[in-house]
Amino acid sequence: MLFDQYNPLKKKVLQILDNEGQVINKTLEPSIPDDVLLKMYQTMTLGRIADIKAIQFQRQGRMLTYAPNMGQEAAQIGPMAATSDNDWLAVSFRELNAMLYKGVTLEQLFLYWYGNEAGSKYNDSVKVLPVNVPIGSQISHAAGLAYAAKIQKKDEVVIAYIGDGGTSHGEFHEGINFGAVFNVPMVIIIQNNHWAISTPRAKASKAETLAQKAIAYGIPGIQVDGNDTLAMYVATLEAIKRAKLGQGPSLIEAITYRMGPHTTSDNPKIYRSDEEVEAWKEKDPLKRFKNYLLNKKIITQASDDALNQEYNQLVLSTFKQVEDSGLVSLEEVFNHTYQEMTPLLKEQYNDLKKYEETEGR
Amino acid sequence: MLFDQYNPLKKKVLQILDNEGQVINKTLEPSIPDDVLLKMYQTMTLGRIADIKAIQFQRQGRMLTYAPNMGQEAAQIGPMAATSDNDWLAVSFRELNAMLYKGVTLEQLFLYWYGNEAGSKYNDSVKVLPVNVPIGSQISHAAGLAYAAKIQKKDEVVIAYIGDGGTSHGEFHEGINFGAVFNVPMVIIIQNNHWAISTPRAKASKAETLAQKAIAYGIPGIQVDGNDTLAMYVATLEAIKRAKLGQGPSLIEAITYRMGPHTTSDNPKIYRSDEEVEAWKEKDPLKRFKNYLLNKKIITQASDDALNQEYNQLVLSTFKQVEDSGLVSLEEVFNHTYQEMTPLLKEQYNDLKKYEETEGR
Amino acid sequence: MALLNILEAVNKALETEMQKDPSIVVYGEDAGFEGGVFRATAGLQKQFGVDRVFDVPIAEAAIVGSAIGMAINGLKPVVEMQFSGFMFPGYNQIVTHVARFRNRSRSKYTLPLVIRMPYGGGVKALEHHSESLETLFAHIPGLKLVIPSTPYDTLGLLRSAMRDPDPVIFMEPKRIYRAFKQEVPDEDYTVPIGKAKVVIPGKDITVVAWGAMVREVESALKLIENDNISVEVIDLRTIAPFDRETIVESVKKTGRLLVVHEAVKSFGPGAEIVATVQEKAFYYLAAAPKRLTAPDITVPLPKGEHHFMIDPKQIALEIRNIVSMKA
Amino acid sequence: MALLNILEAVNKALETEMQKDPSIVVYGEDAGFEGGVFRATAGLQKQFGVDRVFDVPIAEAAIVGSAIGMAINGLKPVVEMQFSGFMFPGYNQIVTHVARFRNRSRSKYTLPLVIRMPYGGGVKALEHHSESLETLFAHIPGLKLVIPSTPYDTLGLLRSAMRDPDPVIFMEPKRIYRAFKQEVPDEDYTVPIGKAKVVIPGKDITVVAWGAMVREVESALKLIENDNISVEVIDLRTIAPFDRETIVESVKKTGRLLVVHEAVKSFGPGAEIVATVQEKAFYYLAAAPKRLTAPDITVPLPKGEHHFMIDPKQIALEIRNIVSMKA
Ligand SMILES: Cc1ncc(C[n+]2csc(CCOP(=O)(O)OP(=O)(O)O)c2C)c(N)n1
Ligand SMILES: Cc1ncc(C[n+]2csc(CCOP(=O)(O)OP(=O)(O)O)c2C)c(N)n1
Ligand SMILES: [Mg+2]
Ligand SMILES: [Mg+2]
Repeated sequence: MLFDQYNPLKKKVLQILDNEGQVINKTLEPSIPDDVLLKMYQTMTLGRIADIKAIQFQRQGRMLTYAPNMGQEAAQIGPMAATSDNDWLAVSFRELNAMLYKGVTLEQLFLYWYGNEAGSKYNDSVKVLPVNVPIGSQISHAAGLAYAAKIQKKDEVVIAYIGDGGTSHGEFHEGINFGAVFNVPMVIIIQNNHWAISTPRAKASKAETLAQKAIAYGIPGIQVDGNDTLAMYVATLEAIKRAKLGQGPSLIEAITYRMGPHTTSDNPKIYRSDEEVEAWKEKDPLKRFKNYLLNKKIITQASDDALNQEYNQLVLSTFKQVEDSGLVSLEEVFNHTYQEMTPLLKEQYNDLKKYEETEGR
Repeated sequence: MLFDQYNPLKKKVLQILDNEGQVINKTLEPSIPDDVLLKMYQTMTLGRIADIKAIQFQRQGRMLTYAPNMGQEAAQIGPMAATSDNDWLAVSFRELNAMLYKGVTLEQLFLYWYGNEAGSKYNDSVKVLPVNVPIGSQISHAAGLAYAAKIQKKDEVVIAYIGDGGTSHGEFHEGINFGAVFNVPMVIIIQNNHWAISTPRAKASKAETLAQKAIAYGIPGIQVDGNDTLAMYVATLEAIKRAKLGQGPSLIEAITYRMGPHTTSDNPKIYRSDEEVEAWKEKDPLKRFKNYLLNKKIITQASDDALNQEYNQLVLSTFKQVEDSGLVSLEEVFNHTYQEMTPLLKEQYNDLKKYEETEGR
Repeated sequence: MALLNILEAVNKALETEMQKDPSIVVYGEDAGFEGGVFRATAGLQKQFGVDRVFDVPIAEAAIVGSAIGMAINGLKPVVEMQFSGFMFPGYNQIVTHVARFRNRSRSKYTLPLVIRMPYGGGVKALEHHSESLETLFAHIPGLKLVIPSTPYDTLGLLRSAMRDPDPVIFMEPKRIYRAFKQEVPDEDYTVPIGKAKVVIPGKDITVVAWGAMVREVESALKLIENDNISVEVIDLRTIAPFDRETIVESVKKTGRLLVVHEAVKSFGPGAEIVATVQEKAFYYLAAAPKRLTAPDITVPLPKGEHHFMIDPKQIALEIRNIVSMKA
Repeated sequence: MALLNILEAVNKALETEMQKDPSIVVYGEDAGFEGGVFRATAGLQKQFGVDRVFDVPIAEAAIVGSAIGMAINGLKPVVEMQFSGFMFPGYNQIVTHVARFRNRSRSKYTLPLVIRMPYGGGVKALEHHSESLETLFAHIPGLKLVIPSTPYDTLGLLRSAMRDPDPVIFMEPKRIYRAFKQEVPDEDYTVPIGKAKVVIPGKDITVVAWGAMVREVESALKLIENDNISVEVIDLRTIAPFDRETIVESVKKTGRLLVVHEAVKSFGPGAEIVATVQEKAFYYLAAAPKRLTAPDITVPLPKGEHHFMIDPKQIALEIRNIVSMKA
């Protein structure tokens, strides 16, 4: 059991791939089917390109705020590959890669960050909760999803994400404790990317690891190299197994790094050094996973070049489409407060409609 | 260091006195001056009598709601005896004994439970926060008091109490984490009395001990026999020492039991067995401490009888006084919303005054 | 027919709906084994099992947050806040999520859930056990807020709340939980959300109240029996979205309005009713619409609470005052 | 004299008060090292050290709760909620403690503290970054609520807030943080809490606004320059306790009232102002007092936000409408 072997009090960090993508822990190397490995890599690649472009679009004044994922792809794709279609995903707000993997479309994601609620209306079969801005509050949603799965005997596990900063929040505590008390099928993944906007990890907690917070809830915890896709995969797989066996939640701390700014409104140069950022470039999760797949001959440099070109185009055309979608209609803005508009809302809607028709807006 | 020796993961519980008040851990027996031992015992005795009488008064329809302390005296008096006059106390709502020890008068306590805010206007020198009803919210008050002490270089430590049920609350998490991050001089004492109204300790957390929650905050924790006044004393003393050395907060789990109902509105027979209650009678903290003092010849059975008689009278006369205090005036009810009444409040006050004068109330 | 008080009506609504709808789950602090500190959920765990009726850790944010997850994943949670004064830790979830999931996801995720809570003063309780917090829910788009004043309405409205496709806050006037009994039909019935009830028709003045205040108004009428004032009493029943039509029509008829509520005055629920009425019926007003409310202070502890509570004599005086004003 | 925008005025108020009063501490999420996401606290940590200006864990309840403890133990905390939409987790502490410690302890423990937060829409932000939550503070006895609309008032009011013996919620209209600059005196001055300001005197209609809406009203006046309507514009500045006298006197003079606010309408701040005016000036009213507010929906994301925001043309239309009504 990995969670025993890597009990957070032992101060060990689970790692399988080194910085060059060589397997350094052969016994733990998972046997993932080639097509899954490929999907993982493709999603990471798409995520990376989308991320870089989104920042560019924003700099060009075409995109609104955006919260970059760069550097955190492994912490998202490894776990998602360990899930099945039945499983739920409750995100925070920096999980573009995970959402893509679970079936949210790039168009929807761009539409959301472009400032349109329609971007959170995922396709019917997609079991992902919308981007969750109030820090920590998604954890109890996950616990509730998982409770419902449990008592309805659905074969579902819920994966919930949170940041290092988010672990300080009361909502984190209550949600995870609730899930633990009811032994629900849930896996909580902390993306410890070392920063909460400008606030360093040290200000989130005096605890040496965030994984050891598991002990407070009587559940297993583990620290994982969050830039190692395979390590994240195996840790999550074991947590999911535990959940399916009725053993309750597990906590995974993914040690990773936010390579970009907090959001496009943030200037990280104010609070962190270039050296720190440079050092983390060595551990780039995409490079590591790419090398692994090159070594396994699942991809080639040529296939990768083609993929990159294809995705570059895809990202550009998708964003163009989103940009062309324009403004949200008055009706859409009023239509989803309740199933039916109340008489008062109807009145307000009609008044505004009349005003906008005659006076424009 | 006790906190190392009794690290909660070792599953040991600190105990010095056995159920009969015999010292079973000679090396840890503290040397408390006789007058302090006596004050401790007297306060416990007064607390016990006040408690029993308060319930009687309530049954007679003379007292409002009251939250009994019986069985938890050691968990309150041990720690308070370890504090100095400088130190602060932030209570929950079941700490009558601790409050008495720190200088809140019995009259004030009765007045509070009798339904009069004046009962929370403690004497100037008393450094105790008022009864705090919203579960868990006192912990961050304590952290703030301690932060202020720290940066103003005051020689103060803050003791905060919470119940087992309260540890589930987000407010507990945030307050303790805040204190830990800033390394403030604070000691958090969980009175694990096994019940939160009708909800058993098991529903508060899946963790085997509540003391191990300390690990989540990177601070030391310890499980203590909460019905053992000496054990509670030495654990708190060490925590206070750590705090004064700038080593930050500590967490103490006092294993104890609520012998009475949750409050006078509660009927515990609905949710717990008589056997459970009976078993805990064996561990009565007052009996244990009394025997210890008898053995040490600090009290005699005769002196104790006299004390009991005196306190019986005191409690009766104090309550009588409180009862005679009657209703709160309109002015008092309006006078403390702001330092000065706003014009609107003045208007509302005058209107009501006129109404009450002409129509009575 | 069964003779029930409000508390029993709550219990019966839960019981009968749970029998019909297996997706309903009921939980809250002490709401499971012992059936709640007021016993509103008594007997349900025995009947429906611990999976559907259960105690939870003391954690209001998690109570509300988990209900959101459950509602999304096929259940219909009816959760209890032990007292409305303790809902604040869950208020973040209520405002930022309960009220918004439908809109945020453009109706992909909807939240059929109910949050019950006893509220109001006059029960000689500790601090935080007596507040009237209607405004804090009524002001939030996406929430509905229902407050019954009789056993019949409690049963019918709580059923409607449970059948509503959107989240409903259900505040229960605990002061009259056991104050009186009423015959209620055995067969299934509902009372619609969003409809006020004209309790007593009249033509000189409209008095709007809800919860425990409805009875206080009724008591006040006895004090002015011989005054020859015809009072129309309206029980609002749904605070949000409230039944503007019934109230505005009534005031158009009477020309006078008094709103009576337990909440403090400033920025309270009465202000909205008064503002709406003068927007919609300004030219019909014979006197300034008035509010009789608690003063703008924290609810006093019991020994001072009488200064805070509204009594029938005050209501009677206020009615006389307003009616005496020349048109 | 210095030429400052509102953000700079906030910063200057903090700086000058901290220089005078060593008990002031300033903290919040990212408020220390980088000086806040809006840079309202920029430079303060450098000047006053990490003990007095610091970053904290993401935990709004602890931010507010610790401020309570500090205020009781000799400090004067000025804390920042990063956005008003994220104050909800701290709302429990605000309502159950900040507003109540004085009363609860019969003035043994008082809380001289300030809770600052940027609020309001129109900045094309993510969800929860645009709400206007005045009501949620104004309705709570024991709190004061201040909202400035100019750099001069910001500096003067924030100083008053820091010198107030009681807790003050200080909401900052972030939309106009950098919208314009104003000369402010170098010497110490304050603007009193509880006093509204007649920005433009007039005699046909009273328009009450605050925060970013004051400028929108001013823009509206330009659109009706040639309409020969004399508008009295009042900047409320303190929402609670608000300056009833100035408003009521104004409406007694003009006979007409329009309240403009960014908050949603129902049970919103405008209702109280309307209700108060008609209670106090009913016989002076020439037309029904009106509210121009956001509709009762969740603030839309940026691509739909224009439907939600109030624009000067709407205000102009509404003024014309009200004035055109026969007395
Ligand atoms: C309750 C709440 N408070 C404050 C914020 C503002 N905020 C947005 S992101 C963020 C930092 C989050 O840090 P972390 O949890 O480490 O996640 P990361 O941004 O690193 O992914 C803050 C404070 C918020 N969204 N919600
Ligand atoms: C935030 C909040 N939620 C609910 C309550 C109601 N309540 C009062 S005491 C209590 C149980 C507390 O249990 P525990 O923390 O174990 O303390 P004990 O009563 O055993 O001393 C509850 C739920 C409250 N006071 N505050
Ligand atoms: Mg982070
Ligand atoms: Mg307990």
